[in-house]
Amino acid sequence: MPRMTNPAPTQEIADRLEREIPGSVAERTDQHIAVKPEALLAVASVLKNTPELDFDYLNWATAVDYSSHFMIVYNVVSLKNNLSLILKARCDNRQDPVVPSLTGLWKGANLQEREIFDLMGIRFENHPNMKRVFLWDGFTGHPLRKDFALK
Amino acid sequence: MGIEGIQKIGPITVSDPDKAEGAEIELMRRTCTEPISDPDRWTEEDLRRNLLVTSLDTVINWSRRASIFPLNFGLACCAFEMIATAASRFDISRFGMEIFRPSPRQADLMIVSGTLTWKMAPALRRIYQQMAEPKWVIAMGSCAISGGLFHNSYSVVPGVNLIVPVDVYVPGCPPRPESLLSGVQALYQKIKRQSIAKNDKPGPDTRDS
Amino acid sequence: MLTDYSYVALLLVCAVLFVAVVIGLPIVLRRFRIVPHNPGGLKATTYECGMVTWGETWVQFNFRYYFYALIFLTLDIMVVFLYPWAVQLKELGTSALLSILVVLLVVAIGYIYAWKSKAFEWE
Amino acid sequence: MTSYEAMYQTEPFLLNAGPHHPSTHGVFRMRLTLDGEVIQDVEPIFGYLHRGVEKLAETLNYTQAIVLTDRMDYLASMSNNQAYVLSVEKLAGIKVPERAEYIRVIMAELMRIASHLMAVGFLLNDMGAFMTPVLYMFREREKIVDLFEMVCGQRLTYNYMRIGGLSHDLPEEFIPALQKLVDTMPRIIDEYDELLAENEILLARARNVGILTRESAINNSVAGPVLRGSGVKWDIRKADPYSVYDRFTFDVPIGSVGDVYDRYRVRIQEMRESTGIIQQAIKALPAQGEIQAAVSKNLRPPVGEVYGHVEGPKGELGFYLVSDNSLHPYRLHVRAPSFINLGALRELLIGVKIADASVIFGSIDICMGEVDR
Repeated sequence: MPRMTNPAPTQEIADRLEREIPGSVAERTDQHIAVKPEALLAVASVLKNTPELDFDYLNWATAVDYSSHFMIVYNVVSLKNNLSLILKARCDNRQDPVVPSLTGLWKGANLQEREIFDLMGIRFENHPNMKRVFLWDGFTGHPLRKDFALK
Repeated sequence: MGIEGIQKIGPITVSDPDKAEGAEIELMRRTCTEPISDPDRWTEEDLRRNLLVTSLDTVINWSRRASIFPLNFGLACCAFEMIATAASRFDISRFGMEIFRPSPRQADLMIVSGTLTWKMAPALRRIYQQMAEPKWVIAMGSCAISGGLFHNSYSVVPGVNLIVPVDVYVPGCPPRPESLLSGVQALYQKIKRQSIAKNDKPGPDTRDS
Repeated sequence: MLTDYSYVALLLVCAVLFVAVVIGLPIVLRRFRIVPHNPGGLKATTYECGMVTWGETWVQFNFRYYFYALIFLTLDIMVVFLYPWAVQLKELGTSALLSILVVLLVVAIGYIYAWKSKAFEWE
Repeated sequence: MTSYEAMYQTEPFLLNAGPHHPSTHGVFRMRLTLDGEVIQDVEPIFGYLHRGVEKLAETLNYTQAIVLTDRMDYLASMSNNQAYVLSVEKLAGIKVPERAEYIRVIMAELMRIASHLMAVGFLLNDMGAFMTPVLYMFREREKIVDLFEMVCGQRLTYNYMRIGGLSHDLPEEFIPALQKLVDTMPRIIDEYDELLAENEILLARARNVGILTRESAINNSVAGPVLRGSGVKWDIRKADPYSVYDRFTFDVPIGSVGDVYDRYRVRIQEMRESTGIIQQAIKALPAQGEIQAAVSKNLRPPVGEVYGHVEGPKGELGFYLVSDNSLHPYRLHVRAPSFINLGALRELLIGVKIADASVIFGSIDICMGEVDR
């Protein structure tokens, strides 16, 4: 069978994360791992830097508005051992949602986090250039939120 | 940063370029809500034109329509149909439009091909006004005509004629190169009927901010 | 002898005529309002890809661009001297050859100096 | 620093390689801070074609959203269709009939050739070979576009694939025409390659220009020919074989240095590989068979989320779909390779001359409909 980007063994990774950063894993299914926002940076650096995990490629990052809370979704991939893991962080505060930025670990997150800020309104702290990426400066509101009416 | 470089946008003069651009876009979004009437007043009533004027008209109109330089104002998917029309199979240079000029100074016809967003609207109007008369506009594709598929999106201008006066509308998404060529033919008929006696400007300058 | 100059006169007339037509025609057409003419407004603003120009444009460039232009100038002026010399080479004989070599030597010294002071490196 | 340079201090000069610029392949704007000819700083500015596709998708049902995906990367509409339709099938657990899978592979590979033709053509256009290579590449692309028009009636936005299969079956004259095209294509690609590969102007303009090292390519999460040009062997068709790609044998070309020339060479080589895949697909195409699984028009996928991805011509094109068992997708996010590849642009352009900037930008090969969505 040719190598498949099989979803990473989340159980194994979740236990390892729990060992290294206690209390970081919020929820685990065999598709994704959800972590607490404040532990996101630590978890991400563990995923990236531990040699045998080696998630060195951030595939994409996006956010979903579940109208009671926001969910930031990252997909990190390990090119070497062809594993792909979906990492989630839940953010309950709707007035001023803030999540630590991962541009320190993966430069690819820069533009995608700016897009999330622009369309969803979630601010990323210590992001080098936290500005809107698509819409113009005077645009009020964030279009992809559920409460943003189209017309 | 030099001051004279800053364009005075209505009452607001802002140093930060992005804020200035944002202010201009918001200003346009509030003011440009009524479509500008298509500049074809000369086609309705027949004109009292003596022999000299008509012969001069035919010469001038023939020379204008025989060598129109289009401005490659490609925005989205229609841009590639426009380039395919300019390529060797559907050769637009059979109709005198040999080269697509990048700068508005050397262009007579602006083919707006693709979706016009509000962020691009000030640039479109500025480029239109920087073109020398006589100038014409073809709105190519349903996005340019009425916002098309993205009509009720928050960032799309529902129709280019809110910003610039449009002479010919070419429907389609994207319109086939043949329909763009038929649009060019329609423009020729329009230019043929222009007259210096009326002496109106084909493209009245739009609202200056 | 005089007829030789008639060609020059003819050329002069054609040139003046051409310039008069090329410059005069738009003015005449504009005066009879055959050609539309309305400058000003946004049309006079500089074209920068549809954006508003920003910041100073009279900035001080790096010196190497001027140096490059100066070197070109020296060699360009040389051509002005070389052409008449080259055309009359046979009649002038070797004395002219020596004098041109002296001139070329002087310019070559300046050229080598510029070369050594890294005028041609763009980095 | 020689003496005279230290003496004369220079001031930066702000220039907009703005939305309406011949070499920005659409409405992309770069605000350049220049010191003479050398670029000191680049600020890419997006959004001039932002049409809010992800917001509009939430108002359409699953079948209608296919139309939106056509207009995102309008140079590779078939790959967009396939990526979206693939992820919806994965979410709803729909099995696509065998013949439809093979036809999808043929269409996707034809689209890859057409998109790479455009990429190489406009790259050479930026390099100074004005319009000649582009017109040749357009001649080839017209042949491919004729095949698409034969199948689905449209030249650019095909709307050909449906959830669970295809909208139309192949007409009889499609396979002979495709066979003729695929037989002549390798010779044409070799002809272009001979014409260009040893051309010293192209070598001078492309060799060791805009080098993206392997580590910074991975760190910037670029994908597609840009990533493979930097020497990373990562192709979704091999890494995560979707559809029937595991039945074809093909090679994944990679570059060594990661400069403009390697990206150009990877694209030319990929065109040859794609013709090989189409040859194999024509042989293995089941003659008869269903082309559309039984899927209701107003599909309600189960609650849940899915990420389906495809190796598009520009890179990994993925759709992250969240569904709440209603007619409309709750959230649709597109992993747009052109947008993410532009993250590495600033790093590539600082310290480079303007003339090389448009060449490097052309070698990344973006499509604005996908960048701004």
